[in-house]
Amino acid sequence: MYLKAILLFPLIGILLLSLIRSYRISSFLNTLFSFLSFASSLLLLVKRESAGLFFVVDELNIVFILLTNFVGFTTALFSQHYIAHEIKTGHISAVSLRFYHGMYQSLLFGMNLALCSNNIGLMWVAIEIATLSTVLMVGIYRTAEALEASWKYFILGGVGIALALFGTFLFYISARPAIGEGLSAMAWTNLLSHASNLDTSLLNIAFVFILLGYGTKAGLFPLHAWLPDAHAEGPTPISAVLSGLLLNVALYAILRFKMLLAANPHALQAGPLLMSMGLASVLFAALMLYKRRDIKRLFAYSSIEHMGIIAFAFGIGGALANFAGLLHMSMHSLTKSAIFFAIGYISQIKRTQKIADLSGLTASHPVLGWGLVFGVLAIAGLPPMGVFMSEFLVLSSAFAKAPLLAALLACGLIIAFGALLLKLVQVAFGEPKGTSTVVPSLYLPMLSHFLLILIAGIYIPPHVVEWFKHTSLLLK
Amino acid sequence: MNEYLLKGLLFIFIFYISFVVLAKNNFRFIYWLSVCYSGFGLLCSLSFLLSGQSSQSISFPLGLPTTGAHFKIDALASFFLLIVNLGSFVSSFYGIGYGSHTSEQSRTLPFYIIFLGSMNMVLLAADAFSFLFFWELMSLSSWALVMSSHQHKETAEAGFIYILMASLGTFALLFALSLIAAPSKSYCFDQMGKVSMDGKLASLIFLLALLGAGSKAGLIPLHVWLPKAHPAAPSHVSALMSGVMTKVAVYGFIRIVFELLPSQEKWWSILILIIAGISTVVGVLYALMQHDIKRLLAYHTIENIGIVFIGIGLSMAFKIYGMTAASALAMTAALFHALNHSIFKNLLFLGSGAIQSATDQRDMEKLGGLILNMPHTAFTFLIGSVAISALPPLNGFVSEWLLMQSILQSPQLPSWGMKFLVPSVGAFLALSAALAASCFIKVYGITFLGRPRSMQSTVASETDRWSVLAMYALAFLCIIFGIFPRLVIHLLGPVVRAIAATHYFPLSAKSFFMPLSLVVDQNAYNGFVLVLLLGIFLFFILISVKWLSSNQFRRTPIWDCGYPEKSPDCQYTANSFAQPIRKVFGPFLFATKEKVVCSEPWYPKAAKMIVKLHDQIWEYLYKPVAMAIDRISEKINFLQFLTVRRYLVLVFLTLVSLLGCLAFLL
Amino acid sequence: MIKNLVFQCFDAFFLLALSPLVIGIIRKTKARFLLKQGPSLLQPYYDLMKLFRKEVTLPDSASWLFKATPYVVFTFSWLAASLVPTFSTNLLFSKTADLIAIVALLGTARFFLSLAALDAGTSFGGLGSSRESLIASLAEPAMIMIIFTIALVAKSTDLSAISTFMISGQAGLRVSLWLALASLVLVAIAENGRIPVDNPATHLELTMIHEAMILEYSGKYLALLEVASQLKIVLYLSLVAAVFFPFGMSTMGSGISSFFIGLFTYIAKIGLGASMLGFFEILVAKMRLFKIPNFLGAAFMLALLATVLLFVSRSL
Amino acid sequence: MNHNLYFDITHMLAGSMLLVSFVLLYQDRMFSLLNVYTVHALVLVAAAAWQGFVQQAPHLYATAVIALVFKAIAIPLTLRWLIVKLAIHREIEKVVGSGISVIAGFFLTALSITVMMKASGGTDPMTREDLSFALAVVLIGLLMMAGRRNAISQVVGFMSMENGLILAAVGAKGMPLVVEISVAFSVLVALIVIGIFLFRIRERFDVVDIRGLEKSGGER
Repeated sequence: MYLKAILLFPLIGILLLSLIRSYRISSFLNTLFSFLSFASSLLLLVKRESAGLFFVVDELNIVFILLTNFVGFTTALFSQHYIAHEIKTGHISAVSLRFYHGMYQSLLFGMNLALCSNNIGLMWVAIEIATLSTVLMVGIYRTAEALEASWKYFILGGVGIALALFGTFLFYISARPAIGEGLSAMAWTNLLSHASNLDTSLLNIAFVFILLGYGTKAGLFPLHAWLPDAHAEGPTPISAVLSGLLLNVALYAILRFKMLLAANPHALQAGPLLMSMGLASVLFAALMLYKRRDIKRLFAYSSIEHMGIIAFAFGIGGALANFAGLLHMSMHSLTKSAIFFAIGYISQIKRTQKIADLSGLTASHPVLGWGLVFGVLAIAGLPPMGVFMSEFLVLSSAFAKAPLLAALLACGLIIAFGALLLKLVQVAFGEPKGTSTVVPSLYLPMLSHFLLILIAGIYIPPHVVEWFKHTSLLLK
Repeated sequence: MNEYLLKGLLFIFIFYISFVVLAKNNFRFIYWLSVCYSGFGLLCSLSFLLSGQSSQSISFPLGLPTTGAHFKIDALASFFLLIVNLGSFVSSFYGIGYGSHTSEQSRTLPFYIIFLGSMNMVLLAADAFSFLFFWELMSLSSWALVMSSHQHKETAEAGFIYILMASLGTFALLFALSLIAAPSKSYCFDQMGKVSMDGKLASLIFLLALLGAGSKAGLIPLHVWLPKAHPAAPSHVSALMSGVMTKVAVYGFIRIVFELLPSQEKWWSILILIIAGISTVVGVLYALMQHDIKRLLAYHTIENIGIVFIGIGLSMAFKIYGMTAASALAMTAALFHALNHSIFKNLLFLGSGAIQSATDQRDMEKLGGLILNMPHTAFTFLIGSVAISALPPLNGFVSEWLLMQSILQSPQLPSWGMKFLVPSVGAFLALSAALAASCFIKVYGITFLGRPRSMQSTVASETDRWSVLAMYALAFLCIIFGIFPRLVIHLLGPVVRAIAATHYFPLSAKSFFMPLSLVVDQNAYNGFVLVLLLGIFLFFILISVKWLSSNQFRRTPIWDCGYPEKSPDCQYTANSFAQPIRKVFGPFLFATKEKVVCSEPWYPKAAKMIVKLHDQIWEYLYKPVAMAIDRISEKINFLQFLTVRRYLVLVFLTLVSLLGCLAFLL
Repeated sequence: MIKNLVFQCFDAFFLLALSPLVIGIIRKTKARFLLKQGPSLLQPYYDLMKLFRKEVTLPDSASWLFKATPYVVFTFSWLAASLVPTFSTNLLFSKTADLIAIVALLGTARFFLSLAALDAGTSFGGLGSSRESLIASLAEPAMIMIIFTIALVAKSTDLSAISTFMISGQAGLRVSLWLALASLVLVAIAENGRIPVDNPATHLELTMIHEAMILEYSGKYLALLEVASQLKIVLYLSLVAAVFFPFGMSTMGSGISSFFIGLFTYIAKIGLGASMLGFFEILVAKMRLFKIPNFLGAAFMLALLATVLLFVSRSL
Repeated sequence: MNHNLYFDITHMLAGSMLLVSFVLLYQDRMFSLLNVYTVHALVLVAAAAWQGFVQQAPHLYATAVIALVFKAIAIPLTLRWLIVKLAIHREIEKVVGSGISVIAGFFLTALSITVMMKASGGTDPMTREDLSFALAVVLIGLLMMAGRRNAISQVVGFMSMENGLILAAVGAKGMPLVVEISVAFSVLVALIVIGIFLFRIRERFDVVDIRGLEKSGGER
């Protein structure tokens, strides 16, 4: 029933919020609903149903569900104040505000559905819902750039939709002879149990399509094009959710299918594919970082880089690397969304997103400035923050398994670090520049994320570890 | 009992780190706290070294899951703990006074605490994760300290290069450690490296360790960040970075190569010796060309680290060829020099800090005559200069003497390459010592002696008493360790036995003071008697001169061969002092370009001399990489500006190529 | 023990007394070969006496370092000189410092002298000390290689041990020893600032090195510095004697007679060495400053060659 | 009726669909493009209905109906209306000429057939043929999106891709209805969203042309 709850609350949210006009109530309700679904996801942790034909909750997706709802909640909290200021400055009209909140809930709904669905078709639908709602939110400012960004996102996303759907069909077709017709041939649990006698070569083709389809959502290298602009032009809460959650969900889908391939002895090894794509993404994003002039786009590229790292980690395979991948995933979504919280306020205070116009923030706005420094150092994988641990695990397992690729990855990381640092020094240090407005801001979400990653960097509770290990074994 | 000490060290560390929040602007409190902290660390390390117990280790369920955080104190760790805490003790003490001269305390204090703590923890860490964790934390906090004066452009650049090189080194170490850990499925140092590995893998690990530790220690050609970053920090921090943090790097190298690797290959020691020899000479030559005191000192760090690594390389060579005694001797020399360098480099940096806070000048060409205004700083700085120039009877000479003696052991080496390499390294060592001496003649002569070259140095006044006290303490140590080297040798005993399996200088209860002389084969050096004799001779001279000479004297204007010049600008400058050496070594090392611009005779103006030095290592090793990255990122940047259709083409091509792979490869 | 103490003290004071004479000898030889009368052998003593009597004039910009330096330089040079075995190998304090340490003691003396030269804040002082430090840094490696060669032959860097070994004749006539000797002579000339590296007799701006450093000194300070430089010459002469021509030195447990033999042979050696130095000095001309690196490079090469040849002959 | 006939008809339908997408590739006028697209959709409808008949699966009829309503009628009409309303000029600007794109289409067909032939040994030949044609249609649709400049023609390309997908879906025995609905749903949403977009874009730009959209080109 908690499962139902995490799907139900957002649904109600969609209906309710798209009706309410008043900003105060709606934004409060938005936060409330996200909190409720977060709470029920916590309860889900305690007591979960057995897998049905449509829904399943296991060690793997519970991690994601928790993470998604937590970040969804904190982002809603952040967006309260953020959106308040946007309305004051007239960036968002009242109509599109209703739209905004409704879409926010539908995004959460879509992601929750995608995460807990036990049916590849259903998962596909859910991810589409999530994508389309973000497409609409990206365009919400109605500036030429915003429209362009969301147009780009929509077209590429649509192609992704099509490819993923084709892949899904192929999976079903390959499963049908073994399992039989109907829904049962689309349920994860059945697919996994019969994985060994699925049609191998069909599986391979199917995985290619899935990889490209959902990889578009995850923003892996040749398919990344929509990601930077969507991050840069949409409202910052959406950038936070995109980087923090939607990319994860897409990767989660890929993981699920990878599990099937791994379970089938004759199918092609998904590992090398993922590794090479991940490596390409890391190197590409690292090099792209240098020429960025818009701070949100900068961090969008850094998200591409980290998706690459995670894909690489899962590509390596093995308990340790998968553990590392999961850890990195959660650390990245916490850190990156926190960074976007900071940037949101900064760009409102300074009325610009141009890196060149930002300077000396640690002097002028200590909390935001040092918060940004902390976040960037964390995302760059420096101790004592959590990303350091996950990168340590990724690299050390990679060094042991594929030294050359790992060395390349390390080079990519250093190059990216250099770029981020250059921009960080420019933004955070030096003499303060430009005028600044007073903005109603709530630091709680940012600080809570930072606290979490700090703790995670130093101490991970043993049962969390157990659970992660269990998952990583499940991933193979 | 040491177990409690270790626990105490860890818990006090945590307790101490937790003071970051209090570190607002109350710098005296923080620095006193640091004094207590490092004092305690000093006690721990001393008690461990003297009681000569076996190692103690504890572990917490922190850090890497399922491995946990392991901490261990053994002889090696505790000796370096001694170096670290000695340095931080004095620097914190100095900070109590120096803090009042610096602005924006809140940008230094929290990181200062973390910096000290993390250096200690690196030494105590006993598993790969916590080692790298604190290693990187150390780099990070020192980066933040460098960035504390963030308004300056060059600070930003220095910090940038520094942290990049640091993370490069960390990645290298991570690579090395995970390669060691891979066969023995454990990140804990006790289990690591017990399984034997083949030569190629071991060599790869060695190279990575050299890259990682060398980039932090500042071995050439990995030194580029050091002379930029060290001077940028506040002086007591520069002292720590230069005098102490580099030693932590040395520790890491010894720990990995001598302990975690089961066996050493022959060519490693050759590589180390070559790199170290080059570092010594090139480092000191760079220093000679510098006129910024702190940067010059930083370059000297490169030289001294080179000397330490010469010792390590020799020790490794002897160890490989089974000459354990000689190996022990070389290692003793290396570690002794590491300690010495930490002492006198701290002293000199603190002195430069005093100068900077008195004149806010770092450029020697603007100083001069400070010996009259700042007598205490001048005196202690003199001691430091003599010590770092490896001149008797101070401590610098003792370690270089030991090193020379271990070089003299090399003819017993069977390999011909070594037979010829080691003596030439000895020649390099001698050259660097002599050049260091001339460099410090320059520093001291231009900065403290002569006539003031600027207003600030005319009106400069002695710095606060805390700083003076700190400097005197270090100067005292320089003298004591020069006269009673046995004190250090005694402390080094267990360490050297741990690394080189034996100990060159026999340890016994009475060897603490007697015999005072160091005896290698039949060559002896006895600092104590030397000083005694010097005293007696000096006494005799003073008496007899007083007796047979006229004691009347008067002050006169300088004679200067008949044509004295009133203006202080006509004194010898640092630049002109270094000119002969620049002329000899410059062309092939710095590609120096000297140009004298004279004015036309009918319109007399001051003639100008322009000297251009090129840091060739930077230009040929680092610049190309930077350029390449820049160019590539420029080249691929168009991928941001494509039309949707072109992105679709990208997707389309990816899909088709993947399908093609499926069709034709599988 | 007592005897060694007596020897040591006698040695120290004997050298102190002898050193001006050596300069006298050198000057006399030069004058004679130039067919001049020349000053008397004792002239240096008179000069020193005079200097000690004269009143001291201090540059008004000079600090305490300026006053302390002559004593420091003198003490270090004297100690170094008296640690070199002259007529007897068994000196009490020979275990205090080996060859490396002795060279380093001279280094300390040089260090302080160069500082003092910069103290007055004149252009000449700086010139002198910068050139001096150039020469010193180039001479150091050569010196170390020489020490290395000797140590390889005699299996020690302790001078008494070396000369004992050399007396015993086990060394034989090695070519590398001769190379080392040649190199040592070159280094000694450079270190002592004799022609062709430096000309002690001139005060010409272009050529001054050592003289430029002590330009501001006068009276007793100047006297102390002069004696110090004379002691340095004696040191190198007796170093050559003790290592390469150790014959006649009184060794362990030999009687009073051998003491006198050793003494007279030593005086003879020093006198011969001094006059040869004088003779050499009239043959060559002062060389340009930037030829000096080649000069010392030659010294270094010789020493290196000596080591290499030693290895080769060892392996045979 | 014997099994061969089923097979032949299925094959024929799928093949003709592929043929129609080639024709789509060949068009260079808006309205004719829309007409051809309508034919494309109709062939799809026929294929779906035939499959429903063959598999005795009533839900496939539903699919056919949905396809008929939305793809064959609604979408072309809307697009015509859009073209008229927005006064989009009737030429289709191509990147690569028709000939080359048709040749490329042949290569894609060959590729998809090879892939599918070496795959799916287990499944019956019928679905295999169907799948290979469907894959070819999908790829050609993608090619069309990549090879055309006008928004409208790209949308058409997208639609033909969806048709290919549905062809694959109906070919697969016993594929639950949920999928078709979702496809229809997604297409519907896609259309709506595009409509919104075109309107918004209309507000700001004169032509519905991606170049017009992208003059700012991302980074600022």
